[in-house]
Amino acid sequence: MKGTIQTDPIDASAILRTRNLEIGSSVVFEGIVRKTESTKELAHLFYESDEKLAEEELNKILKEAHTKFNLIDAFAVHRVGVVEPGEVSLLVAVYSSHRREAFEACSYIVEAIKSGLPIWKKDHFADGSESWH
Amino acid sequence: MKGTIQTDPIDASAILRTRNLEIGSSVVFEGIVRKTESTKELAHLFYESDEKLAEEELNKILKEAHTKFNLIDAFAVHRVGVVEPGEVSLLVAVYSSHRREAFEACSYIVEAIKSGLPIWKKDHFADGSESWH
Amino acid sequence: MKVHIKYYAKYRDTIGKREEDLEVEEMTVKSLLDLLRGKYPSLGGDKTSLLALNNKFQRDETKLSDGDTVSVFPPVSGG
Amino acid sequence: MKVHIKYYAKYRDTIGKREEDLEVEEMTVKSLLDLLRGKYPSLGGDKTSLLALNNKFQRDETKLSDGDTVSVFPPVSGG
Repeated sequence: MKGTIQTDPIDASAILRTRNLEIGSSVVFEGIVRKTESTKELAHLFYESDEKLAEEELNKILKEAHTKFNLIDAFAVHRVGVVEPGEVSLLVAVYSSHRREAFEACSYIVEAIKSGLPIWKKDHFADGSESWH
Repeated sequence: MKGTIQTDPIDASAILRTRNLEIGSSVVFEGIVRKTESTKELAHLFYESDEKLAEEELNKILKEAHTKFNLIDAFAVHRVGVVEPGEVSLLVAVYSSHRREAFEACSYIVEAIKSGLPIWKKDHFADGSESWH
Repeated sequence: MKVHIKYYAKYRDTIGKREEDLEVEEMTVKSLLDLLRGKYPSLGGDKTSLLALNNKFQRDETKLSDGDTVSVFPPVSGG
Repeated sequence: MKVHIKYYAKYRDTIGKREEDLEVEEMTVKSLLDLLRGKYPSLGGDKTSLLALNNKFQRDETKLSDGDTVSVFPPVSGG
Protein backbone atom coordinates (compact mmCIF):
# COMPACT_ATOMS: atom_id res chain seq x y z
CA MET A 1 0.00 0.00 0.00
CA LYS A 2 1.58 3.28 -1.05
CA GLY A 3 0.58 6.82 -1.90
CA THR A 4 3.07 8.92 -3.87
CA ILE A 5 3.25 12.57 -4.92
CA GLN A 6 5.64 13.02 -7.83
CA THR A 7 6.61 15.33 -10.67
CA ASP A 8 7.61 12.45 -12.97
CA PRO A 9 5.09 10.96 -15.42
CA ILE A 10 3.14 8.05 -13.96
CA ASP A 11 4.35 4.62 -15.10
CA ALA A 12 1.16 2.61 -14.67
CA SER A 13 2.74 -0.68 -15.69
CA ALA A 14 5.24 -0.48 -12.83
CA ILE A 15 2.47 0.12 -10.28
CA LEU A 16 0.05 -2.45 -11.64
CA ARG A 17 2.56 -5.30 -11.66
CA THR A 18 2.06 -6.00 -7.93
CA ARG A 19 -0.27 -8.95 -7.46
CA ASN A 20 -1.05 -11.85 -5.22
CA LEU A 21 -3.13 -14.92 -5.94
CA GLU A 22 -6.07 -14.04 -3.70
CA ILE A 23 -6.85 -10.93 -5.75
CA GLY A 24 -10.05 -11.46 -7.66
CA SER A 25 -10.70 -7.91 -8.81
CA SER A 26 -8.69 -4.85 -9.62
CA VAL A 27 -10.16 -1.44 -10.37
CA VAL A 28 -7.89 1.28 -11.70
CA PHE A 29 -8.87 4.91 -12.09
CA GLU A 30 -6.89 7.36 -14.19
CA GLY A 31 -7.59 11.07 -14.18
CA ILE A 32 -6.33 12.51 -17.46
CA VAL A 33 -5.74 16.17 -18.34
CA ARG A 34 -8.19 17.21 -21.03
CA LYS A 35 -7.37 19.50 -23.95
CA THR A 36 -10.37 21.71 -23.19
CA GLU A 37 -11.24 23.32 -19.86
CA SER A 38 -14.33 25.55 -19.49
CA THR A 39 -14.57 25.67 -23.32
CA LYS A 40 -11.03 27.12 -23.61
CA GLU A 41 -8.06 25.30 -25.09
CA LEU A 42 -5.53 24.29 -22.47
CA ALA A 43 -1.76 24.52 -22.91
CA HIS A 44 -1.09 22.57 -19.71
CA LEU A 45 -2.02 22.31 -16.04
CA PHE A 46 0.20 23.23 -13.16
CA TYR A 47 -0.34 21.39 -9.86
CA GLU A 48 1.01 23.05 -6.73
CA SER A 49 1.29 21.14 -3.50
CA ASP A 50 2.88 20.92 -0.11
CA GLU A 51 4.31 17.56 -1.09
CA LYS A 52 5.12 16.30 2.38
CA LEU A 53 1.65 17.12 3.70
CA ALA A 54 -0.02 15.79 0.57
CA GLU A 55 1.81 12.46 0.68
CA GLU A 56 0.92 12.07 4.35
CA GLU A 57 -2.75 12.77 3.62
CA LEU A 58 -2.74 10.46 0.61
CA ASN A 59 -1.41 7.56 2.68
CA LYS A 60 -3.97 8.31 5.37
CA ILE A 61 -6.76 8.05 2.75
CA LEU A 62 -5.39 4.72 1.46
CA LYS A 63 -5.15 3.33 4.96
CA GLU A 64 -8.76 4.32 5.73
CA ALA A 65 -10.00 2.69 2.53
CA HIS A 66 -7.94 -0.44 3.18
CA THR A 67 -9.68 -0.96 6.50
CA LYS A 68 -13.15 0.21 5.45
CA PHE A 69 -13.34 -2.02 2.35
CA ASN A 70 -11.13 -4.88 3.52
CA LEU A 71 -8.77 -4.43 0.57
CA ILE A 72 -5.83 -6.62 -0.32
CA ASP A 73 -3.83 -3.65 -1.57
CA ALA A 74 -4.15 -0.09 -2.87
CA PHE A 75 -1.90 2.40 -4.63
CA ALA A 76 -2.28 6.04 -5.55
CA VAL A 77 -0.01 8.45 -7.39
CA HIS A 78 -0.70 12.15 -7.88
CA ARG A 79 1.47 14.28 -10.10
CA VAL A 80 2.54 17.81 -9.26
CA GLY A 81 4.13 20.47 -11.44
CA VAL A 82 3.38 20.77 -15.16
CA VAL A 83 1.07 18.11 -16.64
CA GLU A 84 0.20 18.16 -20.34
CA PRO A 85 -3.17 17.30 -21.95
CA GLY A 86 -3.41 13.55 -22.46
CA GLU A 87 -1.17 12.83 -19.47
CA VAL A 88 -2.38 11.07 -16.35
CA SER A 89 -2.44 13.37 -13.32
CA LEU A 90 -3.90 10.84 -10.87
CA LEU A 91 -3.82 7.06 -10.77
CA VAL A 92 -5.63 5.00 -8.14
CA ALA A 93 -5.37 1.19 -8.17
CA VAL A 94 -7.34 -1.04 -5.82
CA TYR A 95 -7.03 -4.81 -5.32
CA SER A 96 -9.68 -6.86 -3.61
CA SER A 97 -11.07 -10.37 -3.41
CA HIS A 98 -14.43 -9.10 -4.62
CA ARG A 99 -15.54 -6.69 -7.31
CA ARG A 100 -18.05 -4.59 -5.40
CA GLU A 101 -15.51 -3.64 -2.73
CA ALA A 102 -12.97 -2.86 -5.45
CA PHE A 103 -15.32 -0.46 -7.26
CA GLU A 104 -16.53 1.21 -4.07
CA ALA A 105 -13.06 1.58 -2.60
CA CYS A 106 -11.56 3.02 -5.78
CA SER A 107 -14.35 5.56 -6.09
CA TYR A 108 -14.07 6.40 -2.38
CA ILE A 109 -10.32 7.02 -2.65
CA VAL A 110 -10.73 9.21 -5.75
CA GLU A 111 -13.42 11.34 -4.06
CA ALA A 112 -11.34 11.65 -0.87
CA ILE A 113 -8.37 12.82 -2.95
CA LYS A 114 -10.49 15.34 -4.85
CA SER A 115 -11.97 16.77 -1.67
CA GLY A 116 -9.13 16.53 0.81
CA LEU A 117 -5.65 16.31 -0.72
CA PRO A 118 -3.72 19.59 -0.43
CA ILE A 119 -3.04 20.01 -4.14
CA TRP A 120 -4.06 22.99 -6.26
CA LYS A 121 -4.54 23.23 -9.96
CA LYS A 122 -3.84 26.16 -12.24
CA ASP A 123 -5.06 26.20 -15.82
CA HIS A 124 -2.58 27.57 -18.33
CA PHE A 125 -4.59 28.28 -21.47
CA ALA A 126 -3.33 28.25 -25.04
CA ASP A 127 -4.05 32.00 -25.29
CA GLY A 128 -1.59 32.69 -22.47
CA SER A 129 -4.15 33.35 -19.73
CA GLU A 130 -4.07 31.53 -16.38
CA SER A 131 -6.61 30.65 -13.74
CA TRP A 132 -6.49 28.87 -10.38
CA HIS A 133 -9.19 26.34 -9.64
CA MET B 1 -16.00 0.58 -28.90
CA LYS B 2 -15.43 -3.14 -29.04
CA GLY B 3 -16.31 -6.30 -27.16
CA THR B 4 -14.16 -9.37 -27.77
CA ILE B 5 -14.35 -13.02 -26.73
CA GLN B 6 -10.96 -14.70 -27.05
CA THR B 7 -8.89 -17.66 -25.91
CA ASP B 8 -5.62 -15.67 -25.98
CA PRO B 9 -4.33 -13.94 -22.86
CA ILE B 10 -5.55 -10.36 -22.53
CA ASP B 11 -2.96 -7.76 -23.50
CA ALA B 12 -4.20 -4.80 -21.45
CA SER B 13 -1.57 -2.39 -22.77
CA ALA B 14 -2.82 -2.86 -26.35
CA ILE B 15 -6.40 -2.12 -25.32
CA LEU B 16 -5.63 0.81 -23.06
CA ARG B 17 -3.54 2.67 -25.62
CA THR B 18 -6.62 4.12 -27.35
CA ARG B 19 -7.22 7.69 -26.23
CA ASN B 20 -8.51 11.03 -27.30
CA LEU B 21 -7.93 14.43 -25.73
CA GLU B 22 -11.45 14.93 -24.37
CA ILE B 23 -11.11 11.91 -22.08
CA GLY B 24 -10.88 13.08 -18.48
CA SER B 25 -11.35 9.77 -16.69
CA SER B 26 -10.69 6.14 -17.36
CA VAL B 27 -11.83 3.28 -15.16
CA VAL B 28 -10.50 -0.21 -15.83
CA PHE B 29 -11.79 -3.36 -14.18
CA GLU B 30 -9.91 -6.63 -14.25
CA GLY B 31 -11.41 -9.88 -13.03
CA ILE B 32 -8.57 -12.18 -12.06
CA VAL B 33 -8.71 -15.94 -11.44
CA ARG B 34 -7.99 -16.63 -7.78
CA LYS B 35 -5.95 -19.52 -6.48
CA THR B 36 -8.70 -20.50 -4.05
CA GLU B 37 -12.36 -21.14 -4.89
CA SER B 38 -14.81 -22.19 -2.17
CA THR B 39 -11.82 -22.89 0.14
CA LYS B 40 -10.38 -25.42 -2.34
CA GLU B 41 -7.17 -24.92 -4.30
CA LEU B 42 -7.81 -24.32 -7.99
CA ALA B 43 -5.71 -25.79 -10.80
CA HIS B 44 -7.41 -23.61 -13.43
CA LEU B 45 -10.77 -22.43 -14.71
CA PHE B 46 -12.39 -23.47 -17.94
CA TYR B 47 -14.76 -21.00 -19.59
CA GLU B 48 -17.21 -22.42 -22.11
CA SER B 49 -19.14 -20.16 -24.43
CA ASP B 50 -21.10 -19.87 -27.61
CA GLU B 51 -18.57 -17.34 -28.84
CA LYS B 52 -20.64 -15.80 -31.60
CA LEU B 53 -23.63 -15.27 -29.32
CA ALA B 54 -21.44 -14.05 -26.47
CA GLU B 55 -19.61 -11.50 -28.60
CA GLU B 56 -22.92 -10.21 -29.94
CA GLU B 57 -24.29 -9.85 -26.39
CA LEU B 58 -21.08 -8.21 -25.15
CA ASN B 59 -21.24 -5.57 -27.87
CA LYS B 60 -24.91 -4.99 -27.08
CA ILE B 61 -24.00 -4.34 -23.43
CA LEU B 62 -21.25 -1.89 -24.41
CA LYS B 63 -23.57 -0.04 -26.76
CA GLU B 64 -26.23 0.31 -24.04
CA ALA B 65 -23.66 1.64 -21.56
CA HIS B 66 -22.24 4.03 -24.16
CA THR B 67 -25.64 5.65 -24.61
CA LYS B 68 -26.78 5.46 -20.99
CA PHE B 69 -23.63 7.05 -19.54
CA ASN B 70 -22.65 9.24 -22.49
CA LEU B 71 -19.24 7.57 -22.74
CA ILE B 72 -16.43 8.52 -25.07
CA ASP B 73 -15.38 4.91 -25.52
CA ALA B 74 -15.57 1.46 -23.92
CA PHE B 75 -13.85 -1.88 -24.40
CA ALA B 76 -14.41 -5.32 -22.95
CA VAL B 77 -12.58 -8.60 -23.40
CA HIS B 78 -13.67 -11.93 -21.94
CA ARG B 79 -11.48 -14.98 -22.17
CA VAL B 80 -12.76 -18.46 -22.90
CA GLY B 81 -11.05 -21.83 -22.56
CA VAL B 82 -8.46 -22.53 -19.87
CA VAL B 83 -7.51 -19.58 -17.63
CA GLU B 84 -4.88 -20.01 -14.91
CA PRO B 85 -4.89 -18.45 -11.41
CA GLY B 86 -3.40 -14.96 -11.59
CA GLU B 87 -4.56 -14.46 -15.17
CA VAL B 88 -7.16 -11.89 -16.16
CA SER B 89 -10.41 -13.49 -17.35
CA LEU B 90 -12.31 -10.24 -17.91
CA LEU B 91 -11.16 -6.72 -18.69
CA VAL B 92 -13.54 -3.77 -18.98
CA ALA B 93 -12.20 -0.30 -19.84
CA VAL B 94 -14.36 2.81 -19.88
CA TYR B 95 -13.44 6.32 -21.06
CA SER B 96 -15.48 9.37 -20.17
CA SER B 97 -15.20 13.12 -19.75
CA HIS B 98 -16.20 12.77 -16.12
CA ARG B 99 -15.25 10.40 -13.34
CA ARG B 100 -18.68 9.58 -11.92
CA GLU B 101 -19.97 8.36 -15.29
CA ALA B 102 -16.77 6.36 -15.76
CA PHE B 103 -17.15 4.51 -12.44
CA GLU B 104 -20.87 3.91 -12.88
CA ALA B 105 -20.54 2.73 -16.47
CA CYS B 106 -17.67 0.36 -15.71
CA SER B 107 -19.54 -1.21 -12.81
CA TYR B 108 -22.74 -1.41 -14.91
CA ILE B 109 -20.92 -3.21 -17.73
CA VAL B 110 -19.26 -5.68 -15.34
CA GLU B 111 -22.59 -6.52 -13.68
CA ALA B 112 -24.31 -6.91 -17.06
CA ILE B 113 -21.57 -9.29 -18.18
CA LYS B 114 -21.82 -11.32 -14.97
CA SER B 115 -25.59 -11.63 -15.24
CA GLY B 116 -26.19 -11.85 -18.98
CA LEU B 117 -23.22 -13.00 -21.03
CA PRO B 118 -23.56 -16.62 -22.22
CA ILE B 119 -20.32 -17.86 -20.71
CA TRP B 120 -20.01 -20.72 -18.20
CA LYS B 121 -17.27 -21.41 -15.77
CA LYS B 122 -15.99 -24.77 -14.61
CA ASP B 123 -13.64 -25.07 -11.64
CA HIS B 124 -10.83 -27.58 -12.09
CA PHE B 125 -9.42 -28.17 -8.62
CA ALA B 126 -5.89 -29.15 -7.71
CA ASP B 127 -7.22 -32.47 -6.31
CA GLY B 128 -8.59 -33.39 -9.76
CA SER B 129 -12.27 -32.71 -9.03
CA GLU B 130 -14.38 -30.45 -11.24
CA SER B 131 -17.47 -28.37 -10.73
CA TRP B 132 -19.62 -26.14 -12.97
CA HIS B 133 -20.75 -22.80 -11.63
CA MET C 1 -42.31 -31.41 -36.51
CA LYS C 2 -38.66 -31.88 -35.73
CA VAL C 3 -36.39 -29.50 -33.82
CA HIS C 4 -32.70 -29.76 -33.10
CA ILE C 5 -31.63 -29.16 -29.48
CA LYS C 6 -28.11 -28.24 -28.32
CA TYR C 7 -27.03 -28.42 -24.66
CA TYR C 8 -24.30 -26.28 -23.19
CA ALA C 9 -21.90 -26.37 -20.22
CA LYS C 10 -23.22 -28.26 -17.20
CA TYR C 11 -26.44 -29.24 -19.03
CA ARG C 12 -24.35 -31.14 -21.56
CA ASP C 13 -22.65 -32.97 -18.68
CA THR C 14 -25.74 -33.72 -16.59
CA ILE C 15 -27.95 -34.70 -19.54
CA GLY C 16 -25.05 -36.64 -20.98
CA LYS C 17 -25.37 -35.44 -24.56
CA ARG C 18 -24.30 -32.46 -26.62
CA GLU C 19 -27.33 -32.40 -28.97
CA GLU C 20 -30.38 -34.31 -30.10
CA ASP C 21 -33.35 -34.14 -32.49
CA LEU C 22 -36.80 -34.12 -30.94
CA GLU C 23 -40.22 -34.64 -32.50
CA VAL C 24 -42.57 -32.06 -30.91
CA GLU C 25 -46.05 -30.55 -31.33
CA GLU C 26 -46.45 -26.92 -32.33
CA MET C 27 -45.29 -24.90 -29.31
CA THR C 28 -43.40 -21.84 -28.10
CA VAL C 29 -39.71 -21.88 -27.11
CA LYS C 30 -40.87 -21.33 -23.54
CA SER C 31 -43.07 -24.44 -23.68
CA LEU C 32 -40.18 -26.40 -25.12
CA LEU C 33 -38.07 -25.48 -22.10
CA ASP C 34 -40.87 -26.74 -19.80
CA LEU C 35 -41.00 -29.97 -21.82
CA LEU C 36 -37.23 -30.41 -21.49
CA ARG C 37 -37.41 -29.73 -17.75
CA GLY C 38 -39.90 -32.58 -17.49
CA LYS C 39 -37.72 -34.88 -19.58
CA TYR C 40 -34.49 -33.95 -17.76
CA PRO C 41 -35.02 -33.20 -14.06
CA SER C 42 -31.44 -31.88 -13.83
CA LEU C 43 -32.60 -28.78 -15.75
CA GLY C 44 -35.43 -28.18 -13.31
CA GLY C 45 -33.67 -26.31 -10.54
CA ASP C 46 -32.47 -23.40 -12.65
CA LYS C 47 -34.98 -20.59 -12.94
CA THR C 48 -32.93 -18.54 -15.38
CA SER C 49 -31.89 -20.94 -18.12
CA LEU C 50 -31.28 -19.14 -21.40
CA LEU C 51 -32.53 -20.19 -24.80
CA ALA C 52 -31.32 -19.31 -28.25
CA LEU C 53 -33.42 -19.96 -31.35
CA ASN C 54 -31.33 -20.39 -34.48
CA ASN C 55 -28.43 -18.64 -32.74
CA LYS C 56 -30.38 -15.63 -31.50
CA PHE C 57 -31.25 -15.19 -27.83
CA GLN C 58 -34.88 -15.84 -27.17
CA ARG C 59 -36.86 -15.44 -23.97
CA ASP C 60 -40.39 -14.91 -25.22
CA GLU C 61 -43.38 -16.60 -26.73
CA THR C 62 -41.94 -17.15 -30.21
CA LYS C 63 -43.39 -20.28 -31.88
CA LEU C 64 -41.09 -23.03 -33.04
CA SER C 65 -40.95 -24.03 -36.70
CA ASP C 66 -39.95 -27.34 -38.22
CA GLY C 67 -36.16 -27.61 -38.49
CA ASP C 68 -35.40 -24.96 -35.84
CA THR C 69 -32.28 -25.25 -33.72
CA VAL C 70 -32.77 -24.48 -30.05
CA SER C 71 -29.74 -23.95 -27.77
CA VAL C 72 -30.28 -24.53 -24.07
CA PHE C 73 -27.92 -22.74 -21.68
CA PRO C 74 -27.54 -22.85 -17.89
CA PRO C 75 -27.65 -19.54 -16.00
CA VAL C 76 -24.53 -17.59 -16.91
CA SER C 77 -21.46 -17.55 -14.68
CA GLY C 78 -18.81 -15.61 -16.57
CA GLY C 79 -16.43 -12.92 -15.42
CA MET D 1 3.67 36.80 20.07
CA LYS D 2 4.93 36.21 16.57
CA VAL D 3 3.70 33.59 14.08
CA HIS D 4 4.95 32.81 10.61
CA ILE D 5 2.28 32.53 7.88
CA LYS D 6 2.71 30.79 4.53
CA TYR D 7 0.29 31.26 1.63
CA TYR D 8 -0.29 28.67 -1.05
CA ALA D 9 -1.55 28.51 -4.64
CA LYS D 10 -4.08 31.24 -5.53
CA TYR D 11 -3.78 32.85 -2.08
CA ARG D 12 -0.12 33.53 -2.75
CA ASP D 13 -1.09 35.20 -6.03
CA THR D 14 -4.06 37.24 -4.76
CA ILE D 15 -2.38 38.34 -1.53
CA GLY D 16 0.81 38.97 -3.45
CA LYS D 17 3.21 37.31 -1.04
CA ARG D 18 4.47 33.83 -0.28
CA GLU D 19 4.93 34.30 3.48
CA GLU D 20 5.01 36.84 6.27
CA ASP D 21 5.51 37.20 10.02
CA LEU D 22 2.58 38.54 12.03
CA GLU D 23 2.40 39.84 15.59
CA VAL D 24 -0.83 38.44 17.11
CA GLU D 25 -2.65 38.05 20.44
CA GLU D 26 -3.13 34.62 21.95
CA MET D 27 -5.70 32.90 19.73
CA THR D 28 -6.75 29.63 18.05
CA VAL D 29 -5.80 28.71 14.49
CA LYS D 30 -9.45 29.18 13.60
CA SER D 31 -9.42 32.77 14.93
CA LEU D 32 -6.23 33.44 13.00
CA LEU D 33 -7.99 32.44 9.79
CA ASP D 34 -10.82 34.90 10.61
CA LEU D 35 -8.22 37.60 11.26
CA LEU D 36 -6.55 36.88 7.90
CA ARG D 37 -9.91 36.97 6.13
CA GLY D 38 -10.43 40.45 7.52
CA LYS D 39 -6.97 41.55 6.48
CA TYR D 40 -7.19 39.96 3.01
CA PRO D 41 -10.73 40.09 1.57
CA SER D 42 -9.61 37.75 -1.26
CA LEU D 43 -9.56 34.90 1.28
CA GLY D 44 -13.09 35.65 2.39
CA GLY D 45 -15.11 33.85 -0.23
CA ASP D 46 -13.72 30.37 0.43
CA LYS D 47 -15.56 28.49 3.13
CA THR D 48 -13.24 25.50 3.16
CA SER D 49 -9.73 26.95 3.36
CA LEU D 50 -7.33 24.50 4.97
CA LEU D 51 -4.81 25.27 7.66
CA ALA D 52 -1.68 23.47 8.70
CA LEU D 53 0.07 24.20 11.98
CA ASN D 54 3.76 23.40 11.90
CA ASN D 55 3.19 21.15 8.87
CA LYS D 56 0.29 19.18 10.34
CA PHE D 57 -3.27 19.69 9.11
CA GLN D 58 -5.37 21.51 11.60
CA ARG D 59 -9.05 22.35 11.53
CA ASP D 60 -9.86 22.77 15.20
CA GLU D 61 -9.53 25.00 18.20
CA THR D 62 -5.80 24.46 18.84
CA LYS D 63 -4.14 27.55 20.40
CA LEU D 64 -1.21 29.19 18.66
CA SER D 65 2.17 29.45 20.37
CA ASP D 66 4.93 31.95 19.77
CA GLY D 67 7.02 30.94 16.77
CA ASP D 68 4.40 28.68 15.18
CA THR D 69 4.25 28.35 11.41
CA VAL D 70 0.74 28.43 9.96
CA SER D 71 0.15 27.39 6.34
CA VAL D 72 -2.97 28.74 4.66
CA PHE D 73 -4.36 26.75 1.73
CA PRO D 74 -7.26 27.41 -0.63
CA PRO D 75 -9.90 24.67 -0.99
CA VAL D 76 -8.24 21.73 -2.72
CA SER D 77 -8.64 21.11 -6.44
CA GLY D 78 -6.42 18.16 -7.25
CA GLY D 79 -7.04 15.10 -9.37
